[in-house]
Amino acid sequence: MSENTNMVKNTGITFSEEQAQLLEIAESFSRDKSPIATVRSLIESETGFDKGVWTEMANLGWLGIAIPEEFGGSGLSVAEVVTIVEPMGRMLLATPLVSTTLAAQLLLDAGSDSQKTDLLPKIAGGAIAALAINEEHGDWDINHITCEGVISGDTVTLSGSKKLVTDAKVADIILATISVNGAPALVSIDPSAIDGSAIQRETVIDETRRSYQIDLNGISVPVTSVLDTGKTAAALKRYHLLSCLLLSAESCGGTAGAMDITLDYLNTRRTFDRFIGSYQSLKHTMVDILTDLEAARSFVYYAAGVIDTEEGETAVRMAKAQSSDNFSYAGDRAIQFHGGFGFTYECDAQLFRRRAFWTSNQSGDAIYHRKRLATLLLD
Amino acid sequence: MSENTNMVKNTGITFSEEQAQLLEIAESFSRDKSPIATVRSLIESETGFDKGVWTEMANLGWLGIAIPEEFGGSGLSVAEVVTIVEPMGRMLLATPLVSTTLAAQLLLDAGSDSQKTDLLPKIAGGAIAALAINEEHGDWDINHITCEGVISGDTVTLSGSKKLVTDAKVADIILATISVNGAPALVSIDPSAIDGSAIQRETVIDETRRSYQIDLNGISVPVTSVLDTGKTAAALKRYHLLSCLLLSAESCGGTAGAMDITLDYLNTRRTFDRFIGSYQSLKHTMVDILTDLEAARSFVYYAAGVIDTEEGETAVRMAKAQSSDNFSYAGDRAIQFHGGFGFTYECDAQLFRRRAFWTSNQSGDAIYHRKRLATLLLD
Amino acid sequence: MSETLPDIKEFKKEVNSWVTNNKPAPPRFLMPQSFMEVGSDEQFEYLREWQEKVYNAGYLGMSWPKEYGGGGMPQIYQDIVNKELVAQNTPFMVNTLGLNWAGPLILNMGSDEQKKAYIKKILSTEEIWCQGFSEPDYGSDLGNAQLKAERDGNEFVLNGSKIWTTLATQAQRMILLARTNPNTESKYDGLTFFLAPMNVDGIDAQPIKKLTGEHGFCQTFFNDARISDDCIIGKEGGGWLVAMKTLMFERGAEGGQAGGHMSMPVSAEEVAELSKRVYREGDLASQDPVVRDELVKLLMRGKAMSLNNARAKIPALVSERPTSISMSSKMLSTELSRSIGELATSLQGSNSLYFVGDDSAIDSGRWQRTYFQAFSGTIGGGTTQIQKNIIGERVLGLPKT
Amino acid sequence: MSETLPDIKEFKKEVNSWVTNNKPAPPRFLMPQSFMEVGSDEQFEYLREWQEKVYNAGYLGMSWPKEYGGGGMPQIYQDIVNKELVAQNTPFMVNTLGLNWAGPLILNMGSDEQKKAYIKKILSTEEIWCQGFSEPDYGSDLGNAQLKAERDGNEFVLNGSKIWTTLATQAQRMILLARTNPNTESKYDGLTFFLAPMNVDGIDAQPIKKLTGEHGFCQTFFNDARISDDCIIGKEGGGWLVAMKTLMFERGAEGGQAGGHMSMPVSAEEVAELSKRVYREGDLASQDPVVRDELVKLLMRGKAMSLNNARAKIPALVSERPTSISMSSKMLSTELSRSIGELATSLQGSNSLYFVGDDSAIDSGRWQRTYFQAFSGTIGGGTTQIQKNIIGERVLGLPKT
Repeated sequence: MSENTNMVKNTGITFSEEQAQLLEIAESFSRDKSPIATVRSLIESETGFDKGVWTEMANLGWLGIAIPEEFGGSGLSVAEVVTIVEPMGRMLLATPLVSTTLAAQLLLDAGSDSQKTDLLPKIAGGAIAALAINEEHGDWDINHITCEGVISGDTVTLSGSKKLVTDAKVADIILATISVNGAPALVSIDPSAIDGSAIQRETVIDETRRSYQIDLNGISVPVTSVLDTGKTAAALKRYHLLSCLLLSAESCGGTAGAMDITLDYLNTRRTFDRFIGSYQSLKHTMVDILTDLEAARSFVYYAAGVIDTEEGETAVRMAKAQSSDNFSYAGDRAIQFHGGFGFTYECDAQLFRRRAFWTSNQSGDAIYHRKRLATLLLD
Repeated sequence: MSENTNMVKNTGITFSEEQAQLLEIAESFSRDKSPIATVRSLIESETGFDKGVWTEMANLGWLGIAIPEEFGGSGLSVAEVVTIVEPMGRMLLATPLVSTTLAAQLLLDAGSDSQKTDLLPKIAGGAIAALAINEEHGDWDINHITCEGVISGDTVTLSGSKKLVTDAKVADIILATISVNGAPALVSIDPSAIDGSAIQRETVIDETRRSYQIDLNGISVPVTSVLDTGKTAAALKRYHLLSCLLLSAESCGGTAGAMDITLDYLNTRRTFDRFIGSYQSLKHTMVDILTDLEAARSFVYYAAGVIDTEEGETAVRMAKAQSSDNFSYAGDRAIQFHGGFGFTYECDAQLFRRRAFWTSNQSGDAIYHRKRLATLLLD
Repeated sequence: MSETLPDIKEFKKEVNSWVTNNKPAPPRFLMPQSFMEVGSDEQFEYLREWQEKVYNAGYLGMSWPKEYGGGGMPQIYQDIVNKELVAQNTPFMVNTLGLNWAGPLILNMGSDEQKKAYIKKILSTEEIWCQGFSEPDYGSDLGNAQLKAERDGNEFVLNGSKIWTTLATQAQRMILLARTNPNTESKYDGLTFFLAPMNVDGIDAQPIKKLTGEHGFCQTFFNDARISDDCIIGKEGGGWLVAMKTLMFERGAEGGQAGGHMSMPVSAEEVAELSKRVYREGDLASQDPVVRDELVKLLMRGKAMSLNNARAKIPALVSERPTSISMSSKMLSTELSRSIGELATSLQGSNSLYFVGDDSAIDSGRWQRTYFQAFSGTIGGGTTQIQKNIIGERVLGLPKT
Repeated sequence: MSETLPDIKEFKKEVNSWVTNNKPAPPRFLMPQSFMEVGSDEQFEYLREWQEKVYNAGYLGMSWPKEYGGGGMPQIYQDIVNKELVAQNTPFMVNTLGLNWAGPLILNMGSDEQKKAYIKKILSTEEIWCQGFSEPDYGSDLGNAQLKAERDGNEFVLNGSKIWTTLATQAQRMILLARTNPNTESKYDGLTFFLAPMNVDGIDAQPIKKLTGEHGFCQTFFNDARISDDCIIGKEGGGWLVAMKTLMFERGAEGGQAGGHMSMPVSAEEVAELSKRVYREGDLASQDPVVRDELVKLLMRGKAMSLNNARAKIPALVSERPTSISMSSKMLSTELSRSIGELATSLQGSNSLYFVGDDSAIDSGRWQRTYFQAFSGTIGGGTTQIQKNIIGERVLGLPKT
């Protein structure tokens, strides 16, 4: 069919030389550093990730990719981070890279000059940042905040409790959303201000992750720790989209990983003297997952390029809706298609399915994003 | 599993001896009277049905099944009519039986004594009744009525236009919904009061049906033609459920018919030296359709028994939602699985798919009914 | 209980009062939903004690013959008890396999010695039973069972392994399908069915960690394990028939089970109830229109299964494909459980990220576990994909894949 | 047009103005969406006249060689015209097969005589082309073509039949794949590709009524029909290679098409637009939350296809499975059309019961027809089920079914 029959507008995907290079490097890095045996052994570890690998990533400059050069980064964008996150997801490589990247963007978007000058170079250099955003209500709306901050003089006294704060225990920087006089605010908390017992490990569905509850009650921070309130609303909105984008990239990688192990099994396991991959009920399902993955990757790389334009919100929400459902389904079928072995802890299918719950149910699931897409596209 | 593990309540299906007998008779009647060649030739006919068959049905007492004995019927219920409509649907036997049955129930529920005494025996004896309910707005809500009736003295002057009135051209009785002083009303129109040119044949998706537009403007009927306004609201509500029930029964029959021709093809057609029914992509889909049909039939026969109880609305809406989607899917797959032949007019698959549009998109589709079920079950 | 049968009305009252006064306090752990999920000694002991108590009160095996330890009463009394146990949400009977499959089988086909030896201990929990049917490399097609049982005098020497042997680490007995003759023309003719002891040298039950991270099913290895030929039920070489009979009991197609209830299944109604107390987007999940649509679909699937069961009892309404409903019910119910777990989890917003063991997990993480646990049903006993082959071929008459 | 190339900007203006002034008035009939749907002489003539007009204005075949009737200009000029024709929503070029597949094939592999004989007439509509590939009993696997072509001197005698020969009753020429040698070791080596005349004794094109009730595709019968061996393109016995080349043009994998546009595809965006002007339950269909969810899913499927095409051009983003997007696009786009037709129809409440030809039908019944017509895509050229086999095997490397 000739090109001109394509009547849909704005379909360009931009992909830079830097992205192509990073994608290649990150693929080989993830394969090297995160074979499944390593993933399994890290599940048993306290922190859940390998500090050595983290340092290597810092040395490769990956933590400063989307940080301007003046703050010690390489001045590229989150689009380049996407190309790292996808291959990491495929190998289930768990690190605080996503939360750290997102924290840097929040600081860039809403931090004061001194906050940026102070914290961004640290992040680019390998400091771990954690995001304290989720609360007991479970609402994905980032502006639904019950934790409070009361300003008195030079001090902000915090109250309330944050949930599902990944890597809080090893974080060098914690950014939290709080409500100050009824308005959303961001505050940077020095982990040393938090008593050890106020950070409690949680049991979460994705065992490759480390997640914590933080009791903010009784914690006070200097008022200079609050980010620019005039810029906070916009920063949080952009944060939501960036979070969705990176989760989508991770989901695409995870889908590919779930496919990898399943295809391998379908090509080697026999029943009734046939390779089970020859059965259409399995083969066609894998094709459905493949075509959905192709769609998800197209949305992700499109969204990466347009996220800061007016098409950004639509693109990102499509990426998140598509990749969430697809990863969940790929993980689900991975278990089922492994048969009896799939029901065991030893089979890796469950690792991917757990990860799919993790990525799909953060920052809104597919139904949530389609609802918002309906507003964008139909009203 | 022992019986007592079944924790769901109210799951009894009642099925009378009369129903069992009627089901058996109607199955053999439908097979005899409506082989596919007959269906095809009736498509080319003016009225779309065989008057001789209609007379036989009247002689069998089928038009009076749900009419009390005092009005010339056999005093059974619509539950017994269900057992006739399902087999008719399977053989695509088109007659005005459903509209005539529903008209009788409207008269029973809201007719005056004289209306009942006048019209019900006629119906039991073979008079054809048509229902003028649909309008241009396409709304399934039966109380959304723009046609008006203005009462002046002993006369009601009608205005507006009715759409999709099946078998209007041959009807002996026409019941129409109109709005009188803003309230829904039912009026019985003697077809002789309508000018021939006011009834225009429509082109509809189900070619086995005859459907007409009726221009009511300028038609006057005696005020005694209006049914009891005090009983109309309840009668219309019950009509909606009865209509859904009979459409659901017809859909179940149609689904079985679509399966019949498809299974036959899958068992005889070969590609690459294999019967195509041996391929899982076709076989498993047929199993999905089968299990959905089993569910639909269970809903239908359950609903038939409880329609006039407090469980009635939930039961009927479940039957309609399930059977609509299932018949549509069975018809859709029937076309696809017949391959190139399925794309031809000669293949009977299209007949079933067209019928599925017809039954599914009357009185509310699956989404419509699930929305109401949500209110019944979740609020 | 007296020799004259109690008055039904009085009996109902008596049972109601006994259950009310004797049902155990809720446990500290997240309750397993069936014996297949029992994953710790603590759970097992809690459940075992309850079954023992019910039996000692005379409320289990009521219709089984008195001479073997049953109550010798009409089935209706047991039915009344069963209903009350369910109504008061009491724990299931942990010796499920003994009560529902092995027991009825022994009563139906066993010798008098076997009945005397086993029936009472099944009821009292003195002997827990497990099942040795599936094998790791031969899928769920029982006809392919390869575990070797070689005759040596009046003993058999067992070699091979069985999987899905739930509760094998707790069990004293196993119903075991083994191949006593590898050279028969039909593979079905070489099988023999044993009532095998577990406490024998060379039988080793290994707990397997499930995808949930919990224990709860086993692989059992046989290395030159010797059992007496007294253990045969049915005939040597006639094991296939006995296995088919067992499946009839398993599927409830044949009656004679001891009573009690064997699972606390999740239902779509419970998800609907959950939706009215969890929040999504700051409002009750039950208020989201798309979620509502999904909930209704789920409720309809559950309702359809109940109605199918009711309709299956009316011959005129199942005459064309009489086995359709029964052959598809395992597939439909297990897939429904998976959907229930998945939807119920997704209702919870970011709280769906928690898992069993976290205080913040909604309903103690029950729904997340329901989802993962459901795969035991969609995989075990013939995967959903295999079920569809079977239904397509046997019910719809389509050619073999 | 002058010998020196026109200025691009000027040319754009000129084209815009020509199309504006010359595009045909909307027809009285419901417009077919591609040449495959042309079902009546009236439709055909309307479209043929339009193609002739565009060619006579110099706007078709612009990059084809001048000596054979083309414009001899760089492709960019044709691209500009194409864009404008689409932008102004003009009818498609009815000689689709000639312009897009037969023409490029002849230019690529044909003899000079063949180019002189056929190319200009393809552009001018003097000769309409159809395709004789699929056969009734051999599915869509071209390698199985069985239509016999037996050599008799310098003629071939044709016997057999072809289906899906769209426009065969209007056509003067057919690209025809036939078996000239039934005894080759590989079935692919016995095929020869002909540029066959239709106006020959023994060739009989029969219109077939489609499931929509309209005409629009044909079965063509060959009974001892004689054609000259001049008609061969490529080598005798080398037809498979030529057929594969043709498919490259058909799928747009290779360029050289004459221009114009060949279909007016339905898009998900149009369904979204429809939802804002049809009523469901007394309100705009676009206001129903569940319908909205379905609409968004549909819009995403359409958007994903466009984005896939864009991504396919970036090697680093398709390096792992380079053929995945191209091999699945036919399947995805045709299934999308079916879903578009189905959802768009269901939006309309009871008005969805109307069909093409009724004044009350919304958009003249376009959506109902879209649904039924879509099966030509999900069935023809390899059903969706066969496509999934092929993708599973060739892209995912799974074993053959």
